[in-house]
Amino acid sequence: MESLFIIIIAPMVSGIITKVKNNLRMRVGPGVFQPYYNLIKLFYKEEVVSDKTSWIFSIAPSIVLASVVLAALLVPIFTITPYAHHVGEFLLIIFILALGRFFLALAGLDAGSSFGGMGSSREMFISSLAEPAAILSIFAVSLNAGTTNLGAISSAHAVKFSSIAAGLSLLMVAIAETSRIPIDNQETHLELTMIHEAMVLEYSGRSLAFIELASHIKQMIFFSLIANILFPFAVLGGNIVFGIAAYILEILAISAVVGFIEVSVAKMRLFRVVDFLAFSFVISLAAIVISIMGA
Amino acid sequence: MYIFLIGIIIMSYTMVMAKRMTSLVASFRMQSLFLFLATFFMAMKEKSAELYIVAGLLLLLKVILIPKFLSDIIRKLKMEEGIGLFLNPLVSLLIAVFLTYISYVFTTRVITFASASQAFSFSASLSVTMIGLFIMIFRMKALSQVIGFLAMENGLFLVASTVSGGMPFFVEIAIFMDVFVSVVIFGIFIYRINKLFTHIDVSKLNTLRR
Amino acid sequence: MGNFFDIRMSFLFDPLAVFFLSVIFLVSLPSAVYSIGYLAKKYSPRKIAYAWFLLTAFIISMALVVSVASALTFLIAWEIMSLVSYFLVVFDSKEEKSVQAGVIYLVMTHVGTAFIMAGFLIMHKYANSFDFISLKQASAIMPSSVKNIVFLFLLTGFGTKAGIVPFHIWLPYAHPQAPSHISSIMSGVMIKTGIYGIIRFVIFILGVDSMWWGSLILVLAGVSCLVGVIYALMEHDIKKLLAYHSIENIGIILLGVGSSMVFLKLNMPGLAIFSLIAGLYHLINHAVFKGLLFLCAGGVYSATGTRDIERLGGLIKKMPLTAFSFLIGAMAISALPPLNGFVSEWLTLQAFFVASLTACTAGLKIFFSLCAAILALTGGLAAACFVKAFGMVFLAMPRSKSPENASEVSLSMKTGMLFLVFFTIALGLGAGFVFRLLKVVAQSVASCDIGAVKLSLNDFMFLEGQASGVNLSTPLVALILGAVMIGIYLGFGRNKIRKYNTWDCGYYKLGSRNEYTATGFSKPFRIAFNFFLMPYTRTEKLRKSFYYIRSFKYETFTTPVFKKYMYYPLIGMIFTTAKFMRRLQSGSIHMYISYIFITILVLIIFMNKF
Amino acid sequence: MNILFILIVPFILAVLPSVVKKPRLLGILNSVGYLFVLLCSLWLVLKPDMVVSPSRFFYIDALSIFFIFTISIVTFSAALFSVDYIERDISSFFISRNKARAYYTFFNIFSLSMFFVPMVRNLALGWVAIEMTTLASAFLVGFYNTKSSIEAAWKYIMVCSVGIIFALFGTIVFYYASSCVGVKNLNWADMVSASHSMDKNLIKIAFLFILVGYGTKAGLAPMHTWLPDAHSQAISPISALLSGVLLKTAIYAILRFTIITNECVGSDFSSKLFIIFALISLGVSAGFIIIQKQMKRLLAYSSIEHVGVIFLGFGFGGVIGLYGALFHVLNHAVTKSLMFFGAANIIKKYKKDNMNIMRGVISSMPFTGTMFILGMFALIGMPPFSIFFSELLILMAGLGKGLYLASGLYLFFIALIFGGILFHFSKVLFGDKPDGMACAKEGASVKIVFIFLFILTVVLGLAMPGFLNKIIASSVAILGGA
Repeated sequence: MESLFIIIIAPMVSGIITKVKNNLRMRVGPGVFQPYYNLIKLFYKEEVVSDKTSWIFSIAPSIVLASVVLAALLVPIFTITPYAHHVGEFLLIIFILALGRFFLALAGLDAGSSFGGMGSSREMFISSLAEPAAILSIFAVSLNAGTTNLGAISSAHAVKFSSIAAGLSLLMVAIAETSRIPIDNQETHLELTMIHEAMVLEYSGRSLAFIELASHIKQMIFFSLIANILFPFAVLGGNIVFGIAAYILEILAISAVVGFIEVSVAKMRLFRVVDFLAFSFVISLAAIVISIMGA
Repeated sequence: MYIFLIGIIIMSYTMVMAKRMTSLVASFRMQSLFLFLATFFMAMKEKSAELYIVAGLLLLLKVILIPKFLSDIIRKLKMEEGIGLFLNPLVSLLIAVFLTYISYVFTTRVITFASASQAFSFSASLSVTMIGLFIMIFRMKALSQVIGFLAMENGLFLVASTVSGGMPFFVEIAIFMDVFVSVVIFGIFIYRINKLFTHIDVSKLNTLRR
Repeated sequence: MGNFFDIRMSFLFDPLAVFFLSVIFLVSLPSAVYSIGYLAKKYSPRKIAYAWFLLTAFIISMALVVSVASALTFLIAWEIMSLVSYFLVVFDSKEEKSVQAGVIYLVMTHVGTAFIMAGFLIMHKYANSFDFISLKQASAIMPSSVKNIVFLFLLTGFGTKAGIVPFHIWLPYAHPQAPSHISSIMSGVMIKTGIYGIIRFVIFILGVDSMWWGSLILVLAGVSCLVGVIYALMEHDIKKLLAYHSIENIGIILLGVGSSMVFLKLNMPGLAIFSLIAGLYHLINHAVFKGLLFLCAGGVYSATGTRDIERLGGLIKKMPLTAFSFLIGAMAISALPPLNGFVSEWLTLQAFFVASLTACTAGLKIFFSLCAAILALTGGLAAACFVKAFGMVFLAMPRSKSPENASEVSLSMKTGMLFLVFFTIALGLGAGFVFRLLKVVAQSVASCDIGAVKLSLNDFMFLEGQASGVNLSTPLVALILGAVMIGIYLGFGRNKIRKYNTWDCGYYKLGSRNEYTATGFSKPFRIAFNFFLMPYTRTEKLRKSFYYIRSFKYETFTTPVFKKYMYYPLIGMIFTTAKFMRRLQSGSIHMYISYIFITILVLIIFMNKF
Repeated sequence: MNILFILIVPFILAVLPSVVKKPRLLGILNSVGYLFVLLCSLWLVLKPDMVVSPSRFFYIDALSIFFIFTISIVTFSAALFSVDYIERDISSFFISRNKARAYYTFFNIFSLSMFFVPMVRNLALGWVAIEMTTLASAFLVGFYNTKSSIEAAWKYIMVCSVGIIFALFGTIVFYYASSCVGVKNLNWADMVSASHSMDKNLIKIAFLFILVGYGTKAGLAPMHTWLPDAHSQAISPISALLSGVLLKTAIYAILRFTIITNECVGSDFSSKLFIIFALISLGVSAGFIIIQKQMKRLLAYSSIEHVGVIFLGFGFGGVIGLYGALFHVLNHAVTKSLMFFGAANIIKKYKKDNMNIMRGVISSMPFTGTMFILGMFALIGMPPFSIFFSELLILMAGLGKGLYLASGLYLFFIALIFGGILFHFSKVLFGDKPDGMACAKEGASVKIVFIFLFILTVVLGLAMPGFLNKIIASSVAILGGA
């Protein structure tokens, strides 16, 4: 139910981010529902597939989509225990996303174009560097909560300073993972600067729609993780209406922040990314230290 | 008694000093002669028939046969000229004297002998042995090495006969035979070396390395 | 008198031994089947018979190593195992490379064995017997200083066999040179005997004596993980790449084992058992999927005749089944759910987390979270590496002539691969069951019963204070994934598709030269880790005249740190000493005699010193 | 009685060449004779208690029986190996038929004198016997009469004679010491019984001389210098004899004196000296093995190493150490002969002794190559071969005594030598054989020798026969480890 909710509103969040960016740039920009239109348009478009490709290329989108859906099932939204808490917990989320990424990268190599290879190489590079930060940042919070169970974490009431730090590093990870400025630029049309876009360059039509949707959902997952980690208000008192409201507010706030970051900083060179992610890793480590100190 | 011992030591000094093969052999003969005399003296003192025979063998082998054999070799191989020194005679003499001193000090310090004469003859023999070894080390020619070897053996005989009053008889005989055979074999090898290398300068035999 | 050691065969079939035996046979069986087809393609009948003899000897010796009950027989079996594996490494004895690899391998492992020997004999001093049980009893009376020394010796010895950094250098030489089915056994099983040694002799017999043992092992393991995977990323010889990954995975296994040692010292049996289980689980997993990967690599090698992934490509169309098996193996080794590699890495991470939730000191907490971070990084890099490997070998277009006329491998080879594919999946999906089995093993090793602690794959908790456990059920994961995918297909299917060229920016002839290369793929990593790899480039101009350069050659290398700063200086030192000593035998007889002279003088002068 | 057989047979064989003219027949007779000798010594080993020292001339106990057994094994295999070897030498015109007969004569004199050493009751006569071995083998070292062989022979005979002179000096001092307490004959047993009351300093000096003297013969560094030359230049079956047993006879002599010395001044003195010399030998041999180019020289240096190991065992002492050392004597004799025979075949095949250019032995001569590689692994101490166990025992003794530094150095040098030998020989064994070289076929006798020795190494390693165990054990008891 909640996961379905995520899946449905996921594109809108991207729309909101775009809206925020445009407004900050004193533009009108497309409406928040634009991503939906794009998805529908792509969904009915004819698909062009390279003749060099193999079955890896064709099954990749569905695997990606499936993985993010499963991940979405694992995230607590505004009730304590996520639906699939019998299946696994937050480590599984990380690994599941890795699964999708693995196949997407393979698909990027499959067509045999240099852009695809470049894209998948860089994608794997960034994500592999991002993984420790992601894990540690969530772990810092679970140290506060005294458990690694996400539901239990997000039901922890007190907001500690360490969890804010953790949330910050997780936000940086999210920026890296969802290919936003300053790591990557979703709106670029120059292949050489692309990372994620370059990897999926060969996709078109319905497969592309799946992949787009998947990335929306992925972003949503990260945001809601941040939300529930930073300010576990969503489950305060267990009042469902209040919870939903709080959750939505948080999501809006986060997307606003992300949009603001996107317009305010320039894209980095690829090898500065190392420093960026190292920084987020250090922050998450600091978060752990702080939480051990008990703040 | 002492006179013989001193004579032996002096002779080994002359061996060290010797510049020519012939003089080396001659001084070796002289040393063996003194050795024979010493043994003979002991024999008379101890009145043991065995020592007499030993002395006789000494006379036969070391004074007569072996030197003759050596000088035959010298004549056959035409090498009366120098014996090839690594050190000049004076330095070697100094070293030899030093060796004598060392062996004397060592003997008197470490070991307690029944009589002073024993101690003296022990040190004398030790020094003779050492000097013989010294000759083997610091003389180039094969023949001089053989003579050094024989000098060492003289030292041994000195110990055997004077200090410990003679080894068991058949042992002595066996050792004599052994020495003789070994000298003969040395001779054979010297001939072979001379044939193959056209010299007997063993310091040039250094192809086998590592 | 006389029989100081009885070479009677006495066996000890406790759960640990049985576990390792099962691992051995689990990997050896398919490799043997595989070898039928593999050998027939390359070698003469006599050589094949020889290979079978060696293979059986190898398997038997390994089985002996893990099942004997006396340190002496263990030592003998251990050396025989090394010997046989040496003969297998130099199996292609015509090649200079494999001979050299054999020498490096055997010398390294012999040095290791020397350490093991010393350790055993020091233990034997206290036990007066080589029997495991009496050694175990004797370890009670050993002073802890001696224990420390023995531990260091054993760690060095077994670590050399297991290939932990910095004793790993033989591994990338030896494993690729052996025939592929042997590489799979060596890398899958043989290096695990090192782990067996550590578990058997350090944990089981010696007993964890002080804190720093486990911590040392953890540090080494972390280093091995990173070093192994980074070198693997730089490597373009497929079998060497896999060999480096063995180093990495040994590191992961030891992360589990080392942390369990720490917990044993901290007297937390539940956690100790749990992380030991994690280690053992990864051990068997690595055996299976690394064996599988080596078999596939061998298939590719025998089909194309090259191991350089820069010259391969597009094989997924030529040999689909090999590609599929390799894909499964790659997914497993890069810890992707729901396969087995994922389960064990997940367990290890959980162990670290729970450890630092419950560990006593702040230092340990941070230490363990660092270990977790290292493990996470390793997993990510491994995934990248295998994207590279699979993509370059199997996807897109052939990069040279050799893969173009490749064909699918023979039936027996297929059988061998599929067997391991099955177990790769089964060990992933049947995690709960395997976990329960390994619990028995771990309990018998650590000789502590944790009936009190609730410990199963689903919902385990270690301390009462903990709010609620965490779960993992791989079957459900697989189920949901499959369901969603099928749902997507049924729901939407695919609308009409047009086959066309790859997007080429309007460039008219897009060929294999335009493909992204392995070097290019790994360049970001090379630059990111340049502090460790120290890459350097060499450019070479082939010029006709001073003004006209015909061709321009540009090569990039990485510095082998351990060889350059650790092994070469050592070897150089030995050789210089030897060359110096050579002067002793100068060939001058006078000098020889003077040696005797000097010796006797010295002895006489210092007589009373002796 | 059969002791006399052991002595008589070589004597007969020594005079035989003057009667029999056919070298091959001579060789066969030779091997048959030594088979008989081997059986006699086996009988000795089986029934050590039935041995009565027949005259005032002989003295036989377990220790001597053990050494006789070792000698007889190696002499037998060397004799059997010589048959084919000499044949081939003649057919390839290295030597004339008369030279071959001379070879058999000297061979027998040599082995006769070696058999004498462990039998004689009188220590000085033992010295004579050892000197005789030197003189007899000198001809066999310089057998081919080339420049290098003559040079080697000269160095051999000179260095050894100097050493042996010191040994005689030591013997005389021993005699003096014993005569001071009234034992006027040089019989070992009497000296042992009288040794308590001897003058300690004298005994110490005497032992130093003995150690240096016989140590020269045994190849202890730094007196080892003659060894590589002699072993590498000698005719190959003789190289096996030299490193297999000649060194061992010198060791035997040292042991006899060591017993007296230990009785007198306690065992610390000798064991310290042994350990020091052993470690020096190990280090030196390791260094030279690493940079070695010639196969036979390498084997010679490895003999130095193994002598070092043996002395290390005696130095470590204790039951385990002594047992290990004696066991190692036998193992090294067997294995090293195997290796020398293998090297002989290889060098004959390749007509050169430079390991940098020899390649592909396994493919060019499969049987010898296989035997050689197995022998190599036996030599560098790999189980299941016997040397592994003796080295393990010695290490055990060292660690048991708590001599950690010595044991550590021992392990280190062993590992170095392991690496060196493996590196050199694997280069020679593997790789492509020189093109145009046919696969070699070894004669039946050669094969018998190889298989005999190889089986010995394995059997000694895995299932040591009880009677041998018993004889070694009682020798250990004689050496005072009890």
